[in-house]
Amino acid sequence: MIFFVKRAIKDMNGNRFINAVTIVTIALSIFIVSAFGLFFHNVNNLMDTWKKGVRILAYVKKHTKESQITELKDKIQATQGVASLTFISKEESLNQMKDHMKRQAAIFKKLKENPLPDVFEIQMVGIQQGMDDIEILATRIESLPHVSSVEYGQKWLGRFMTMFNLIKFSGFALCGTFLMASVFIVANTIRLLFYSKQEEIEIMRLVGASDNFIKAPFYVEGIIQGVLGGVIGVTALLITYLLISSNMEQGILVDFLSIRFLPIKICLGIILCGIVAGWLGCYLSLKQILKY
Amino acid sequence: MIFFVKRAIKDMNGNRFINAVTIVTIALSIFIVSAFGLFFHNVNNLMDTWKKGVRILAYVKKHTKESQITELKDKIQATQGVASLTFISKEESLNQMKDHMKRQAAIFKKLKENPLPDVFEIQMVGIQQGMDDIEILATRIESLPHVSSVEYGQKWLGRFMTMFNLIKFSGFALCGTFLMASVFIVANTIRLLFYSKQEEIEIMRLVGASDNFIKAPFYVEGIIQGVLGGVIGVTALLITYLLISSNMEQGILVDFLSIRFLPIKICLGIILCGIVAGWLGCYLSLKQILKY
Amino acid sequence: MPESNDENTIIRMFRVYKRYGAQNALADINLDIRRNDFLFVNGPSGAGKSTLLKLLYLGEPVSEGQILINGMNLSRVSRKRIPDLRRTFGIIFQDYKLISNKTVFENIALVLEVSGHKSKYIQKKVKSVLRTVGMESKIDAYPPTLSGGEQQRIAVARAITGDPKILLADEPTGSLDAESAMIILNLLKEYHSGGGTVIIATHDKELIRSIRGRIIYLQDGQLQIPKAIEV
Amino acid sequence: MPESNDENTIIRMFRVYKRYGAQNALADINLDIRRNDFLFVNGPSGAGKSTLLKLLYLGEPVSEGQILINGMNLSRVSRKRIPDLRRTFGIIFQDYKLISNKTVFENIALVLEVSGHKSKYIQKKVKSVLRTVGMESKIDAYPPTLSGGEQQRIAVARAITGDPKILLADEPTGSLDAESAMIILNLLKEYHSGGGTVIIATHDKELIRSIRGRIIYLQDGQLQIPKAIEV
Ligand SMILES: Nc1ncnc2c1ncn2[C@@H]1O[C@H](COP(=O)(O)OP(=O)(O)OP(=O)(O)O)[C@@H](O)[C@H]1O
Ligand SMILES: Nc1ncnc2c1ncn2[C@@H]1O[C@H](COP(=O)(O)OP(=O)(O)OP(=O)(O)O)[C@@H](O)[C@H]1O
Ligand SMILES: [Mg+2]
Ligand SMILES: [Mg+2]
Repeated sequence: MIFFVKRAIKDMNGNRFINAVTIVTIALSIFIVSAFGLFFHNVNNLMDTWKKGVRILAYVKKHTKESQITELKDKIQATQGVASLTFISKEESLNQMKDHMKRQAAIFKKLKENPLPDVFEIQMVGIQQGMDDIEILATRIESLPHVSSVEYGQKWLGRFMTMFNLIKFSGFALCGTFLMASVFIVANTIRLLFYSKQEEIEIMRLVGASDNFIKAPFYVEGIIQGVLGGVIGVTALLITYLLISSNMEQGILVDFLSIRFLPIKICLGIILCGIVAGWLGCYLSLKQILKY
Repeated sequence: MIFFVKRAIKDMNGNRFINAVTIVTIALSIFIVSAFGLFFHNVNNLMDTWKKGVRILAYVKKHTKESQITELKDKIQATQGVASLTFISKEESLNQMKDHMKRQAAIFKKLKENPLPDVFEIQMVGIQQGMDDIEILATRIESLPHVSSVEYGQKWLGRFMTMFNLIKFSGFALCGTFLMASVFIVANTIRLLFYSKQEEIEIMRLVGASDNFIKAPFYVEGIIQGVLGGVIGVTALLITYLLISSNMEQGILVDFLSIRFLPIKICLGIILCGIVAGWLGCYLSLKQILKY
Repeated sequence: MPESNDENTIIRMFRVYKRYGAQNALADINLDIRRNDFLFVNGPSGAGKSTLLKLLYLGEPVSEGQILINGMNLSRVSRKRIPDLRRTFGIIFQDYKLISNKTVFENIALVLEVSGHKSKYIQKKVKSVLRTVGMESKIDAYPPTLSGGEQQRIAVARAITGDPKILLADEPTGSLDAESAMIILNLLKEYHSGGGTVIIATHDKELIRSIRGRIIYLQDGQLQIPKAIEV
Repeated sequence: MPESNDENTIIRMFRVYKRYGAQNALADINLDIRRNDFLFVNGPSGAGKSTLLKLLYLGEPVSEGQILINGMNLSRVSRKRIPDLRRTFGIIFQDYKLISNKTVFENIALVLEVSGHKSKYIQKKVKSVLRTVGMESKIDAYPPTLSGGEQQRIAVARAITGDPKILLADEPTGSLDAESAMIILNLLKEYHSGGGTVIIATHDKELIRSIRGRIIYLQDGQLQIPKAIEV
């Protein structure tokens, strides 16, 4: 084993330029895929934060007794998909409204009686739901006794969901394509590299080297390339991330969103991808070259 | 010239596998970069549509005379950054409000006098402004005579702008990196390809071939690869686009947004990039190989 | 195929054909080679000498016919056993087949590494074999920096390093001056008297004259009757 | 450097050294070659024969000293003029240097394309030259599928195709049997009597004996005094 690692390192040193190209290619591919991953990771986080703001408002029928309201509260609480809920009495609502519509304050002065209903503000469980899930939950709540009507979202929320889905969909599609393309490119870079070694492999076979003897250092080489490429790629991404995020701190984003780096698990996964790409490149090349 | 093209095609035919790899690499790189371009092109369009919805409301002081309103209208119209404006009288506003707040209709029944102000709804020029530009325009309008106050955007608009900027920024950064990475990868694929031709080039030089004689078919080859790669890449993108957009038609997006393909000019530009990459790959490789 | 009636037959070719397209590179070759034979394969350029050697070490598959080596039928050797088979041969290739980006030492050491020898033994053995061909000063050189004759001597060194049972030598002295050629010839003689089997493909009548051995003559891929050869 | 006092001197080497690291591959070579000379460069393996030829066609730069070819000083030839210089030579390389992925026809045609000949002329010329070396049947073969001797004959064919002023031949018959070698030798003689200058590097005394020519002898990179050669 050590013998093969030594041979691999020696060989890499001898083909420095080609190896550098392969490693940089792997690093670049990984940088791009993971930059994209990082981007979506953050957009996702952002979306989640927003989605948390999505609430369902359940209006309580007029003249509902307090005991009935408590009962209703329990029922809503028990509904599947409800995380928590807040009761806002009609008095609170009116005060809020007054605050909100100061300019039209004249309206309120002329009121004798509070025309507003009591309302439950409902937070939903999970944050992955699309518009459909919200609708289902709303219908369910509307059908409860003493609920006069239900209101949820604004017009922009619909758009926002749609856009979120668009981004998510395109994101997955692009990420998938990137990943495949990267593996292809890396595999083929290694394969081209093999063209320069075909003669060497042929000679080794003629002097009686077994397939494993020939293959081992190539795999070691491919894996070393993968590791180096992966580490360089992720490091480059980290540096880029630090540069961007320190710029952003001073920028517009500071107040409500901070971009986050990929979790360590995913970083390791990415490096693993690099290794797999390196290995795959070897595997395909060797398979072709050693076929006879 | 025809002689060189013939030689190039013959040569490509002889190295079919390596040429296929190079072409596919170019095609993939181009596909990815332009997929990303397409994605941002559409997000951009989407954003623009939304931004068009951003309006500034300027409330007119009570008891302003009609002639003064006309004057104000002209002044607002003349303000830099204003595209168009609509006057909404207080009566219209009240009706709108009644429609909108049917549930609280009780409030309105009790009104004797319209408490709402007249209002100008202002559309802004251009669609590229950030939050800052909107604020500046708003302040400017607020300082006009007879304007009681100005209202614009909602809380989500701010978020929306920030997010737009985040996406745009990351998008440009990623696209730039992709482009560079693609050129690098393509150039190096071609360069690796040259390793298999070094012997051939050396022999040609020894039998008295001039540098140009040696270079010409390689350039022709590189450019053919670039063209083929570019066309394949863009075609693949078009097919993907058609698949996705036909799926979307049946999906959630049909109502308010339709994704669009890249304009023909950009497609040609992308293919040109492929050619440049192919050419650059040749240039760098030949420079290195023919240095002595 | 007739039964091997001789325990000492190490190579047996029976009705062997090798075709490249329409051309018969070898046609109807029947040949027995015995342990410790010293065989010359003679013939003009393009006669099929190298092709005959290639078939023995499975450099190419036969088109028709059977080859037995040590009683093992080549057409039935599994892919896994080919390396073992090749290690019974030491081969001097006509075009040397040295690995360009490995040093002379590494090129020769390869043969020993392949059969799992220890690093210390390899060091010693490679040095001693380079000394016998007079190339010890070039131990760290790369093959493309060597002269034609130097490369050939490295190729000879590599072939004999692994103490093979059979030595296949394709024009082993073609690029050498008389003096260097004599050194190589003595090396081959020594190997032969150590019990090895030697097969030399050559067009060089002088080389054939210098050692007593069995001679076969190829012409257009066909084995000629012995009387056709005048040495 | 002394003035060229002879209009007929086509190559002049003056105090030429070629070093690889510490090794002198060539040391203090002084040599005049005249138009229509037939020169043998003899010497043992590694003596520097191939290196001497390499310096002439600028395959390597000299380490020290001057080389004039046709009155042109090689150390002052601009990069752009090197192809022109090389076209004055026809070169038979010791390792043939045929392009593996081009057919025999393409390999030879290259020499003519390089100097801008018409496609029709090329077709005719390549065929005729292949006929003279007895290789017309292999016109569409790729070099790796040829036997050693066949490759050498293609190399010879390529070298003479362009009607060069000077023919540099590095072991032009090393892989050939006596009969094929004779064909090549006659070809070289013919070229010489057509007014060409021939320089042959070889270790083969027999080859030298078969043609009348001037002989120089190299040993360890140094030119030996003529009396040292017994042909
Ligand atoms: N891979 C191949 N494909 C097609 N033809 C081949 C191939 N290998 C050899 N040949 C042909 O088979 C014939 C015999 O070749 P071989 O190399 O055995 O000759 P040889 O006797 O060794 O000649 P030399 O003395 O010149 O080396 C030649 O005509 C050659 O062109
Ligand atoms: N590129 C190089 N780098 C280092 N040493 C070299 C290089 N080329 C040649 N040499 C050395 O220079 C010496 C002369 O080599 P050259 O090829 O000229 O010999 P030669 O006379 O042609 O021998 P042969 O008859 O074997 O072909 C040899 O010892 C060789 O190892
Ligand atoms: Mg042969
Ligand atoms: Mg030589």
